Amino acid sequence: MENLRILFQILAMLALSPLLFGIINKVKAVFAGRQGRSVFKLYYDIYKLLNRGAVYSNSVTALFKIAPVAILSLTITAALIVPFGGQKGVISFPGDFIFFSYILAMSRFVLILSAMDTASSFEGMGASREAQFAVFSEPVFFMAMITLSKITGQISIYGIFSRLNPSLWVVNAPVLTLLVFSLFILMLCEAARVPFDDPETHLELTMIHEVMILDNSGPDLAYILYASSIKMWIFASFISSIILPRHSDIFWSDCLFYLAGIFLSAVAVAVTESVMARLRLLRVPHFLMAAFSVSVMAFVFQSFKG
Amino acid sequence: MMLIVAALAIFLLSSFFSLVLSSGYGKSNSFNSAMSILGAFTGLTGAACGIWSGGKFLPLTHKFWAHYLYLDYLSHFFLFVVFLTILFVSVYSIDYLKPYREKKSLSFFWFNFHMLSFSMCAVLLSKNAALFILFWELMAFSSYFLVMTDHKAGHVRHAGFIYLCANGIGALFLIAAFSFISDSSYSFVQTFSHSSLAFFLALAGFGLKAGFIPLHVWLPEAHPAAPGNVSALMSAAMIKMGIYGIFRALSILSPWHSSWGWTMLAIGGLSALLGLIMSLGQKEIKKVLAYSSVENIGIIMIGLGLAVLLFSLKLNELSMAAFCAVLFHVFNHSLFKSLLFMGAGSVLHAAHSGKMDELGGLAGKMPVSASAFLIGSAAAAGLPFLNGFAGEFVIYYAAFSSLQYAETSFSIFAILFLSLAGALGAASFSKMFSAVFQGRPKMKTDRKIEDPGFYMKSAMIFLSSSCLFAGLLPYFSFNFLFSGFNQGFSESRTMLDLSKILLLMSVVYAFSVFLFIILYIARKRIFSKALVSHSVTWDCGYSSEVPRAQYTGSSFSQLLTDFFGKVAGRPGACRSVNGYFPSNFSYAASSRAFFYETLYLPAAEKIKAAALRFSFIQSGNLRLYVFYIFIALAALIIWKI
Amino acid sequence: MEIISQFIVLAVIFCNFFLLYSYSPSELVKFTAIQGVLTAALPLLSSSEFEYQASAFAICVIFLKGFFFPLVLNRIIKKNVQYSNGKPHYSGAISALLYLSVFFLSVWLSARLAFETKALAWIIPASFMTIFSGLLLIILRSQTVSQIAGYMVLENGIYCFGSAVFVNQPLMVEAAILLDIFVAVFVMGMAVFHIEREFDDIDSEKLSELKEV
Amino acid sequence: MIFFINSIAAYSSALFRELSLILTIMPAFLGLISFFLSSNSQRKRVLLTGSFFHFLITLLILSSIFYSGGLDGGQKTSLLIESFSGNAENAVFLFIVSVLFCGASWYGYWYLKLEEKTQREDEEGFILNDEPEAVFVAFMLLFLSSMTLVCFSAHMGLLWASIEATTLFSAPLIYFHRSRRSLEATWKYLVVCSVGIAIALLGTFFLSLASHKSGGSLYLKDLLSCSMYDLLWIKLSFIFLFVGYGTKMGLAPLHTWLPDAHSEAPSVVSALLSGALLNCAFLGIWKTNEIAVRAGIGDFSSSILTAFGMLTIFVSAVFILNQSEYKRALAYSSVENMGVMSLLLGFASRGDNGIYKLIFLNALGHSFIKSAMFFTAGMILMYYKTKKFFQVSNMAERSPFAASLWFAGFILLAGAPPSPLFFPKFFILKFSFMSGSYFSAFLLIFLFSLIFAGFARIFVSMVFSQNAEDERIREEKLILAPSWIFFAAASLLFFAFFYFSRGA
Repeated sequence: MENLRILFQILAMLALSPLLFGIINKVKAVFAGRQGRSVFKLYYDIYKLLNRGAVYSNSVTALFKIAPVAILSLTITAALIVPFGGQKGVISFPGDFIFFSYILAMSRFVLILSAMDTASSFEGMGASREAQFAVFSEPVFFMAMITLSKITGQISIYGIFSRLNPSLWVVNAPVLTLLVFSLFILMLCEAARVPFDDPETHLELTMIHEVMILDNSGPDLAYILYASSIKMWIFASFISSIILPRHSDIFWSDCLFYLAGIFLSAVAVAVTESVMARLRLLRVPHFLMAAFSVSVMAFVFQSFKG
Repeated sequence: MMLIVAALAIFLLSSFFSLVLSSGYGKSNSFNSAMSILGAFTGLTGAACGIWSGGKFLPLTHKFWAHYLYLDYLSHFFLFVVFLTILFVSVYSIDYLKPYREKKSLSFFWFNFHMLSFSMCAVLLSKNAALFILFWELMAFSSYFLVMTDHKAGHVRHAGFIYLCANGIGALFLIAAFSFISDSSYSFVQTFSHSSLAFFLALAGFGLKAGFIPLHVWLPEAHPAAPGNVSALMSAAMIKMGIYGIFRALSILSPWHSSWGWTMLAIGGLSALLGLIMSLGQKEIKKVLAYSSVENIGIIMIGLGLAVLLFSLKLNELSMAAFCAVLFHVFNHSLFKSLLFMGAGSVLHAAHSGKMDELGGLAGKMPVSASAFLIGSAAAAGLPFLNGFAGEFVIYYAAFSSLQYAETSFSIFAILFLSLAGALGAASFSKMFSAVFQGRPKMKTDRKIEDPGFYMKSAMIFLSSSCLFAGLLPYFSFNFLFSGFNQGFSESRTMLDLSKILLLMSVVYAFSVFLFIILYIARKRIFSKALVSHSVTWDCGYSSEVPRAQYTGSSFSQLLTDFFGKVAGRPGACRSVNGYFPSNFSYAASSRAFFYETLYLPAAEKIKAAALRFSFIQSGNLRLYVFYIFIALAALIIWKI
Repeated sequence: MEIISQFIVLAVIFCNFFLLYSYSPSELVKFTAIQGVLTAALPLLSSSEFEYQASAFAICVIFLKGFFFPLVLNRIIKKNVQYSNGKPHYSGAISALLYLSVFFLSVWLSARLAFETKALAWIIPASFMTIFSGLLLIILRSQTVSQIAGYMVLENGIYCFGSAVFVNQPLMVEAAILLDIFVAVFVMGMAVFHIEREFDDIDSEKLSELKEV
Repeated sequence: MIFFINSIAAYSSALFRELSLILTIMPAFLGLISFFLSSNSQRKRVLLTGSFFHFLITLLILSSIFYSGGLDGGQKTSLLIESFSGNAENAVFLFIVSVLFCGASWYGYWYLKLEEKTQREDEEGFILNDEPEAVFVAFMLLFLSSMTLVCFSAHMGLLWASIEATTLFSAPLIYFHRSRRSLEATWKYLVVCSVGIAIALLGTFFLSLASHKSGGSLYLKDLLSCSMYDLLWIKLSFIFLFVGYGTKMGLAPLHTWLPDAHSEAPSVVSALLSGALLNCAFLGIWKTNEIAVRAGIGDFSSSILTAFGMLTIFVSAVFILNQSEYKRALAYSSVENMGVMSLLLGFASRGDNGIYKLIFLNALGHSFIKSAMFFTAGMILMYYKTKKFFQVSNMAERSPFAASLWFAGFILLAGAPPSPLFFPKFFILKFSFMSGSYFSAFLLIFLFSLIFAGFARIFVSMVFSQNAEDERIREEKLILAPSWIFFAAASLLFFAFFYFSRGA
C-alpha cells in the first residue's frame, strides 16, 4: 500500500503541475472579461515542442544542450522531498529543506550559466537579474523554515508539516498567517510571476525568467517549461500544506484537501497578477526584504509568546 | 609518525639540493617537483594513518621529540590537508613553471617552495612557542619570496610589502599571545588565567594569517601577485595555519567565554558576506578567488563561533558536530580552492591576462580547464553534488538542531549568514565562469589559446574528480576524517544521525543522476529524427555581430554591486549624457579594495604624518642637542626628587 | 691660608660674570684661563699639610689651563680676525639677568643639599655656578671656540666641586680624569682647526646640514 | 683535550692581572707604533695582528673567569692596578668588543685596500681625500684599548675616564672621509658626548659623597659592600650618571648624535660604534644600576630605566618610519635596541634575576647583527655610491651576495625567531602583560610593528627592482666574510639559548 501511495503521489504531481498555469491564465482571463486560453494549453505546448526540431546559436557550448535536462531532473528531485497531501514525501531526512533549497539554487545556477552561454545581451540581463533576486529570496525561505522548526521543534520538512494541525492554527494563528504571506511572496518570486516578472511580456528588456530561455527551442524549451511548472507546484504545495493541514488517516480525503489548497493558491496567484502591475526592477529587493521582515516578525511573535 | 618526519626530511633535503645544485638539477623543474611529490606522498600516508587511528598508536619513545612535538588528531588532520595540497600543486607546477624557466633560474624559487612546505608541516607539529614562531616566520618569509618571484612589476612589490607587514605584525601578536600560554621553557602549557586576553591576541595573530575581514587586506593583494601554483598552495594550505592556530589556542585556553563565540560568529558572518560582495566588484579572476577564500574563512569562523557558543551552553555533542563541520569544510575548501586557482593559473598561462572583461569564450578552446573550473566554482558556491555543500550542510544541521533549545538565538544568525553567503557565492561564481569561459571572446588576441600541458591537466582532472567523489559520497570522507576525532563523540547519537543523513544524501544524488540519464536518453531519441540547425543567437534581427554587446562580468554583477554600493568597490565614473544629440558617452568602472582604501591607507598616512611632526627633534642645531641633555637632567631631578 | 682661598672662591664666582658678559671669543678664552688657574690653585691652599703628590698635580694643571690652552685657542681665533669682535649674542642686560638667576639657583641648590663636609664656605655654590654658566655658554653661544670655552668652564666647575668635596683618590684615577679633560679640549681644538679650514669660519650655524627631512 | 683547557685556564687565572694589563696596553702600544711605520700595508698588518692577539688573550681571560668560579665568578683585582675586575658582565662585553674588533679589522683591512683604488667623491662632488691611514689605524687600536679598559675598570672614576677616552679616540675615526658632513657629525658627537660625560663625572663625585660615611672610596667592591648610604645623594648620583652614560648609550632625548655619527662615519667605524661602544656605555649604566639596587633604591632606578626605554623605542619608531637613508635607519635600530636593553635592565632590577641572561643575549645578538649589517651597508655604499635607499634598487640581480646578506640581516633585526633578539622581545611583552600594564604592552606591540613596517619599506625597496638597468656588479665576496660569520653566530646564539632554557 505504501509504495502504491508514493507512486500515486509522483504521478499526480507530474501530471497535474502544468494544470496550474492553465488555471492561473483562465482566472486572469475571467478577471479581464476575456474568454482566455484553455486550461490545458500548457500540455499542448509541451507536446508540440517535444515533436519539433531545435535551432542552436553557433556560439553555444555543450553546457547549453545539457542544461535543460539538468534543470528538469533537479526540479523533480526537489519536488520529491515536498510532502504530498499531508503524507511523507518520497525522501525525508532531518535537514532536508536545506538540501531542497540548495537543489533549487543548483537548478537556478545551471539556468544562469546556460543563459550566459548564448553570449546574447538579453539573456545576460535576465541572468544577472535572476542572480540578484536569488540573493534576497534565500534568506526569506530560511527564515520561514527557522520559524516553522521553532514552532514544531522538528528539522525535517515532513516532520514540520505533520505537526501542523488545525489545533496548532488555533494556538498561533498570527504567526502562521504571516508565514503563509511570506511564503506566498516567495512563490511569486521563485515562479517568476507578476510583481517580480511578467510572464506574458514580449519586450525582451523587461523579461527576467522568460528572457533566459529565449534561445532554447524545441524539446529543450519543453523541458524548461515543464520544470518551471513543477517548481510552481512545489511552492503551491508548501502553502497548501500550511493552510489546510489534514492528517486524518483517510489518505484520499487528505489528498483532496491538499489539491484544493494547491489550486486555491494558484487562483490567489492569478488574482494578485491581475490586480498588481510588475514592480520596477530596483523595487524588487525592497519587496523581498519586506517579505523577510515579515517572517522575522513571525519568528519574534513565536519565540516571545512561547 | 616516522613517515611524517621522513617527509619533513625530504623537503629540507630537496630545498638545500635546489639551492646547492643551482646549475643542472636545481633548475630542472621535474627533479624538484618529483622530490616534493615524493615528500608529499610519504607525508600523506603518515597523516592518513594518523587520522585513522586518532593519533593514538604513534609511539614517541624518544623523550626529546615528545617534549617538542604535538602528535594528536588535530595536527594530523591539518597535515593531511597540507600534504594533499602540496602533492597536487607540485604535479601542477611541473608544466606551470616552464615559461618562468626561460627567464631566470628557478633554484631560489624551488628553495622557497620546499622551505614553505617544510615550515607549514613543522608549524603543525611544534608544541613549543619558540619553535612555533620560528617555523611561522620561516613560512612567512619563504611565502613572501614566492609571492615576489616576478618582482619586476610594481603591483607585485606593493602586494609583497603589504604581505610582509601583515606577517610581521601577526607574529608580534602571536608573541604577545604565547607569552600567556608558555612556561619558562617556552613550551605550551594549559593556562587558566587571563584566558580571554590571550585568546583575543591569538585571534588577532592567527587572523592576520587566516585573513578574515578586518585583517584580510593582504590576501586580495598577495594572491593575484603570486604565480598560479604558489597562490594555489597559499590559499589552500597556508591560510589553514591560521585556523589551526585558533583550534590550538582553544585547546590550550580552558575557560571558554561565550564572548569568544560571539566575536568569531560576527567576524565569520562579516567576512563571509563582505568577502563575497567585494568579490562581485572585482575584475580579475585571482582577486575574485582571493575574496572567495576570505568568504570560506568566514564560513569556517561561523562554524567555530557556533561550536564555542554551543559548548558554552553545554550542548557538547552539537558543538563537537560543529567542530567536525569546520574541519570538514577546511578539507573541502583546500580541495576546490586549489582546483580554482589551478584553473585560473591555466587561463593566465594561455591568455596571459587575468582581466575577466578581456577574456571570454574560452570553454570552446580549453574544454578540460573549463570543466575543471566549472566543478570548482560549483563546489565553491556550495552547490549540492559537490564537496562544498557537504561541509556547509553539517554546519546548517548543527545550527538547526540547536534551535529548539532555549537561548540559541546565535544559530539564527549563523543560518542567515550561511544562506546569504550561499546565494551570493552562486552569483559571484556564475559571473566569473560565464565571463571567462562562456559567450564569445571579448578581446581579439592572436595568442593560440589551448589547454595547458599534460601535468597541469592531470592535476586538475584528479582534483575535480576528488571534489566530485567527496561531494557525491560525503559519507565516506566524513567517516574517514572523523572516525578518530574523539572517542566520546564518534559513537554519539548526533554522529550516527549525521552519517545516516549523508548516506541518504548520496542516495538522493544517485536518484537524480539516474533521472538525468533517462531524460537525456529521451531527448537524444527525440533529436534523432528532428532536424537541428544552427544560426545566430536571437538578437532582434540586428545585423552585425557585436561581441562587445555581450554581458561582461562587471555588467552581470552591476545590479548587486550598485545595491551594495561602495563596499563592493565600484565607483563608476561616467560622464553624464547632455544635450539632445549626445556625442560620446563613456562609463569606466574600476574595482578597488574597499577596506584597504578606507581603513588602512588613511591610517598609515596619518601615522606617517604624525611621525613627520617629530622630526624637529633632529633639527641639526647642536645647541638644541645640548639643551635636550639639560632638559632630561632637569626633568629627572624634578620628577624623582 | 683660609682668607686667601675664600678670596679665590669669590674670584671664581666673578669670573663667571665676566664669562657670561663678554662677547668676543678671545675674551672668553682669557677669563676661562683665569678661572682654570684659580680652581687649580684651590686644593693647594685649602689643604693644610703639604702633600708632594697633590701639589705636583696642581702645578701641571695650572700650566695646562693657564698657558697651553689659551695659546692654542687664541692661535685659532687670530687666524680669522673678523670674528674676534663680533657683536655679542645678546645685550648686557640679559647676560646680567642670566648671571643673577644662575647665582640664586646655585645658592638655593647648595642650601637644599645639606652638606656637612668641612669644605670651604662658598665653594659648593661657586662650583654649581661655574657648571651652570658653562652649560649656558655652550647652549647660547654659536661660535665653536666659545663652545669649547663653555666646555672648559664646565670642567672647571666639576673640578672645583671635586676638589672641595673629597680629598684623596688613587693617583692613577686622578691622573686619568685630568688627562681626559685635556685630551678632550685638545681634540676639540683640532676639530675646530679642521672646521675653520673646511668652512672657513667658526660659526656653528653652518654646521646644520645633518637633519631629518 | 679537557685537561689541556683546564691547565690553560688555571695558568691564566693565576696571571689574570698581568694578562688584563697586557690586554689594555698592547693595542695602545701598537697604535703608537703604527704612527711611525712607513708603509700603509705594514700598518694594516699591524692592525690585523693586534686584533688577533687581543682576541687570543680575551679567550684566555674568559677561560680563567670560567675556571675561577663560573660566569658570575669572584672578584679578581689585579696586582698593579687594583681597579681591574672580572665578573660576568665585564667578560661578556669584553668578548663582544674583541670579536667585533677582529671582524672590523678584517673588513677594514680589505676596505682600506679598496679605498686606495677607488677615488670616491662626496655627494656634493668634492674629491674625497681620506685621512692618512696612519691616523686611522692608530686611533682604531687606541679605541680598542680604551674599550678594553672600560670592560676591566672596577673603579667608577676609572670607568668614567675610560668611557671618556673611547669618545675621544673614536672622534677622529668618524672624520675619516674628510667630508663636510662627517666633520659636522664629528663636532656634534664630540660636544654632545663630552657634555654628557662631564655630567657623569659630576655623578661620580656625588657617588663618593653618598658613600662618605664609609670612606667615600669609589671602588666597586667597596660601593657594593657598604650598607648605609645617604639616600638623597645616591639618588642624585644615579640620575647624573644615568644621564651622562645615557648620552653615550643613545637613550631617547640624548640620542641626537648617534644617527649623524653612524651615517657619516665609514662603515668599519660605525660597526664598532654601534656594536661595541654602545655596550660599554650600557656597562656604565649597568654598574650604576647595580649600586642603586644594593643601596635599596631598586624601584627608583627601574622606573627611570623603563620610562627612558619606552621613550627611546618610541623615538626610534617615529624616526625609522620616514627615514630616507639606510645607514641612518640602522643607527635608529641601534637606538631602539638600546631602548630594549634599558627596558630589560629596568625589569631586571625589579628583582627577577633570570633576566640578566636575556640582557647578555640581547647585547651579543645586537652587536653581531648590527656590525654585520654595517659591513654590508659599507659595501652597498661602495657599489651604488648613494646613501638614499630609493636610489638603490634591484640588488637581487645586480649584487645577489650583498642582497642575500642584506635581507638576512633584515630578518634577524626584525626579531624573527632565528634571531637572538626574539627572546628579549618575547620576555618584554610577557613581563609587561603579566605585570598588568596592558597599555604599555599594546603600545610596545604598536611601536614594534611600526619599526618592522619602516624597515620593511627600506630593505624591500632596495633588494627588489624598480625598473633599474640590470648590469651585474663585480662583487667582493671575501670582504663580507665576517658578516656571514656574525649572522651564523647570532642564529647559533638563538638555538643555544633555546636549548639551555629547556633545562630551566
